[in-house]
Amino acid sequence: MAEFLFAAAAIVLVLTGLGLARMLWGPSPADRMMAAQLLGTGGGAIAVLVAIAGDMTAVLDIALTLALLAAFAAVALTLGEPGSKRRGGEE
Amino acid sequence: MSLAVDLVMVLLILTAAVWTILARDRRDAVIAFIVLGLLLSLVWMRLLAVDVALTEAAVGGGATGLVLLRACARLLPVEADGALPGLRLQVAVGVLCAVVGACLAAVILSPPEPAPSLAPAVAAHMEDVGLKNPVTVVLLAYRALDTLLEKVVLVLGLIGVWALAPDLFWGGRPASLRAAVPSGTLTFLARVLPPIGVLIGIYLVWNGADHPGGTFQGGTVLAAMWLLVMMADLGDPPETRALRLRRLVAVGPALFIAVGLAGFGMADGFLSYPPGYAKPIIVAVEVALALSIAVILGLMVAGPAAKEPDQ
Amino acid sequence: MMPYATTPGGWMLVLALMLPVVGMLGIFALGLRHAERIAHATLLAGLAVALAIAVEVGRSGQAVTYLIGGWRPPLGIALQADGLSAVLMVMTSVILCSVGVFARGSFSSPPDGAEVRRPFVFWTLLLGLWSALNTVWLAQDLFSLFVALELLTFSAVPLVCLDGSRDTLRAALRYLLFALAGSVFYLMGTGLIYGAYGTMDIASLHQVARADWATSVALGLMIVGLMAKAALFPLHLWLPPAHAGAPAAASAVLSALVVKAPFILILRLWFDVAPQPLPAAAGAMLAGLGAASILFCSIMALRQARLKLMIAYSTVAQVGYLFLVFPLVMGSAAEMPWDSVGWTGGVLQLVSHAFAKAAMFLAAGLIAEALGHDRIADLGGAAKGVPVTVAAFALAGLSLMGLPPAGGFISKLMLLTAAVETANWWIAATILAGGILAATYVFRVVGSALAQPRAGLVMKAVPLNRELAVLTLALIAVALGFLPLQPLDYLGIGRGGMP
Amino acid sequence: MSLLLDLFTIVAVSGGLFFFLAGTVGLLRFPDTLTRLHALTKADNLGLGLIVLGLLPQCPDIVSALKLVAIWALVQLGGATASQLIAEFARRGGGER
Repeated sequence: MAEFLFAAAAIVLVLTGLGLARMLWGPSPADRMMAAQLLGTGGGAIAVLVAIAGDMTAVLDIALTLALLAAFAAVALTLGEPGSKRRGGEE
Repeated sequence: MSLAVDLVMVLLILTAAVWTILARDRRDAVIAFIVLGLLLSLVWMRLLAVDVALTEAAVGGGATGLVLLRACARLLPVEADGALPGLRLQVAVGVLCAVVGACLAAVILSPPEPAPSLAPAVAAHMEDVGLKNPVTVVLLAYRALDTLLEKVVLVLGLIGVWALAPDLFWGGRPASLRAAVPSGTLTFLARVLPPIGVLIGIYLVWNGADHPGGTFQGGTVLAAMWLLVMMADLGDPPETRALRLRRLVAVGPALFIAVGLAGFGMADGFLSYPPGYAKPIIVAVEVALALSIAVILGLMVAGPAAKEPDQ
Repeated sequence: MMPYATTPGGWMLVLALMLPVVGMLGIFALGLRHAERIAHATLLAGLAVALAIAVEVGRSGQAVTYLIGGWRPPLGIALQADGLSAVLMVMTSVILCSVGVFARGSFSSPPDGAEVRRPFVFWTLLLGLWSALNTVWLAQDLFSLFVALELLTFSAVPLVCLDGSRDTLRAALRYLLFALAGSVFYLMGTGLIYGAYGTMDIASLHQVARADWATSVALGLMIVGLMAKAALFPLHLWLPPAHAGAPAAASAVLSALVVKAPFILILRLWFDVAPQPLPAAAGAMLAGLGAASILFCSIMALRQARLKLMIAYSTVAQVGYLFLVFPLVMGSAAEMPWDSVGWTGGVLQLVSHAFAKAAMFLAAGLIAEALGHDRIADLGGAAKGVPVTVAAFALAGLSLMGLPPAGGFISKLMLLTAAVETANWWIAATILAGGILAATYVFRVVGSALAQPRAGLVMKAVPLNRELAVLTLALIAVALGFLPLQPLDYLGIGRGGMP
Repeated sequence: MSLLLDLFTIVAVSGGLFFFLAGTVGLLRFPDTLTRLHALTKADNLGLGLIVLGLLPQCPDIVSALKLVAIWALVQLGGATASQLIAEFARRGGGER
């Protein structure tokens, strides 16, 4: 079973890694951010698979952290959009 | 199989790293950098360095992206400045990086056999400290001085950030982090996530004594939750003159130093822990440090005061 | 070599590190009403500790050592004050105390006790800087020294842009980039060293260091990084605007002390870590860059119109002298590096330049306060308005030129002697040329200050105690010139254990 | 029994992999930002969800199982919010340079 799960983790890595092509192509930052989002979810999936397959429960905490902060980059992106040039620059 | 996985990882990392440099738009570069952080976290996991992977996941996922994207937003108006480095400088930096990279590669690809390591020595004395996570033992016992001084670096960094405030605004609130366009979704997230995140942050700190995790990871998660609340406009950044805030910043390093000095009377000297009490003392120091780290990181992202203090 | 053990009085080393940190946190957490008082109390206590450590080193004739937490290196971290560190610690605390007296005039809190930006930032970072410097002088572990460099960077950079003007912000940013690049190089080297030897403890490394590719790359990276931090030609570009833009009290500390820390680290890597003997070409290369610093930046100093920029260029030139030490010590006939004339000459150059340069920057600050500007051409009348300050400037200038009776004279004479002894004629020629150039730029200022004031010039009065603080520093720089012209045994204390 | 559970794991994890595949293909092939976003949420919701579901029987202890569920729930929450925010962002044209 462990081999199967490790293999599944490898496949998730390859699949979400392919998504990086969208990061290169764009065309908009929203598209690029989606590639990051997919890789974040994939990273969580890889971590849970490895944790169970390798019986390393500590790795679950990595997945937990990734999952908790999953939306963080997207939130940060939407804060810094061009429509809000004055944001943060009040002085 | 495992070689193939490694190659895929290397390929992905190189892609993200090269794109970080090549991307024309600053914001695209930052997104690639966030991806790079995620990938690095996976690499540390692959290398079984779970503590480092956790740190990378927390810092890369929580703080770095936000800081950099915020910086991008502030830099946009001066984009026309034309302050990009010239071609000659770019080539010079490229050549320098290539030389350094080649030297590093040459050294790393021919490691000494067997690789020298302090790991056995670390393990041999762990019982004296009474914790089960070797990383925490190194950070809070063997090399406690470094850990302590690094926290002082953080405080100095915060002072450095604050120093950028105009005189008139000293002691006032940093610029608000809130979104330009109010978003119900964001508000929802900022109401639901922080309680869970705080729980996870505390868990990581507590868990750090015996399992991977610890102050920095936990503190970063806590900071991220606080920042989320500020971004959703559920709470403004606090006034930088508030003494309660200042004390939260100082409590971690101060307790660490106090415990260290108490070692002169109660144990074998500075930063040595009385036998049998090492674990509770270290956990107490870690809790205080995590609190300080969370507040410092949050304040650093919030930036210098940008409004006059309230009367 | 004897294994480390905590020696009597070792606990004082911990105090030397922690006192400034406690003071800094105190100011941070308590608000400004107490800032100067806390800072001054800390400065005095720190001076006492530094003197006590220096006395203990001299009394016992061996290094004062402390093992943090009782953990023996390489697992733990050792602090150690040998003769050299003790000298550096006393130098640091004396200069900081004088700067503390001086800075009361420019960074005192308003009478109503409200917290103000400039004093808060200045006093906290001054103390932060002090803990950084003491860590550099005392730590025996390459990674602890990295942390010390970070402490140094993050306290020094904000001091540069304390005025908040656009130009100083730019200078601070450039300084930050150079300093961080230097840190990255240093850290990469440290990582390689740990990978190769499994330890970062300097004394352990001294015994096992091999002359192989990995060690050369590691040390090369670290030294290049430190060169950027020490502003050695051609990596000096950040220094003049940064040191000239900072407020006088901060410039004094930056120029006198902060640039010395990376140099001392290079010195330690060179003689305490690197496998001996090192190739002569490597030492000659550092000295060559040092000579370029001396000649190029002395000429640049001559061409400056502003007093503070001139002094800042002079710092790069004077730091260049320090790098002449490497071939002089390596080629000397002395049994141990620290028994050679070159070693003592180098250390004396470091110490006398620290006092002289601190005095000069503070003097420039007072002159600028009195006249309202620091254009060298229009200094006329300064000698009438602030005579003590101008005298202090001239005395400090003696030391930079290397004229008797000043510390700079004895140190440069020793370097010259060593250069002749080791037949490094080009170094001897550089030292002489540097002296002449320094004399030219110092006399240009003094001459201008002695000139008649322009009609209608109104000068602001300057408190005498600030002038006396400057004069004290200049007098110490001169007094160092009365040391005997031979290797100082004190500088070898505690280093004997290192074969 | 354990054979059945293993079979369940294999089926569910394979299902998860399929949705990751679908998500990636959609992200790469769909014509515009909003449809690509739609594909992404499939990977978020179903890809990770099925993998977590499949792993539950393999958990060594109850704490790990709870953590798995928590991870899934957090990704649901985070993924849904993130795609909402990205969608608002794209619709306002903030995405275009």
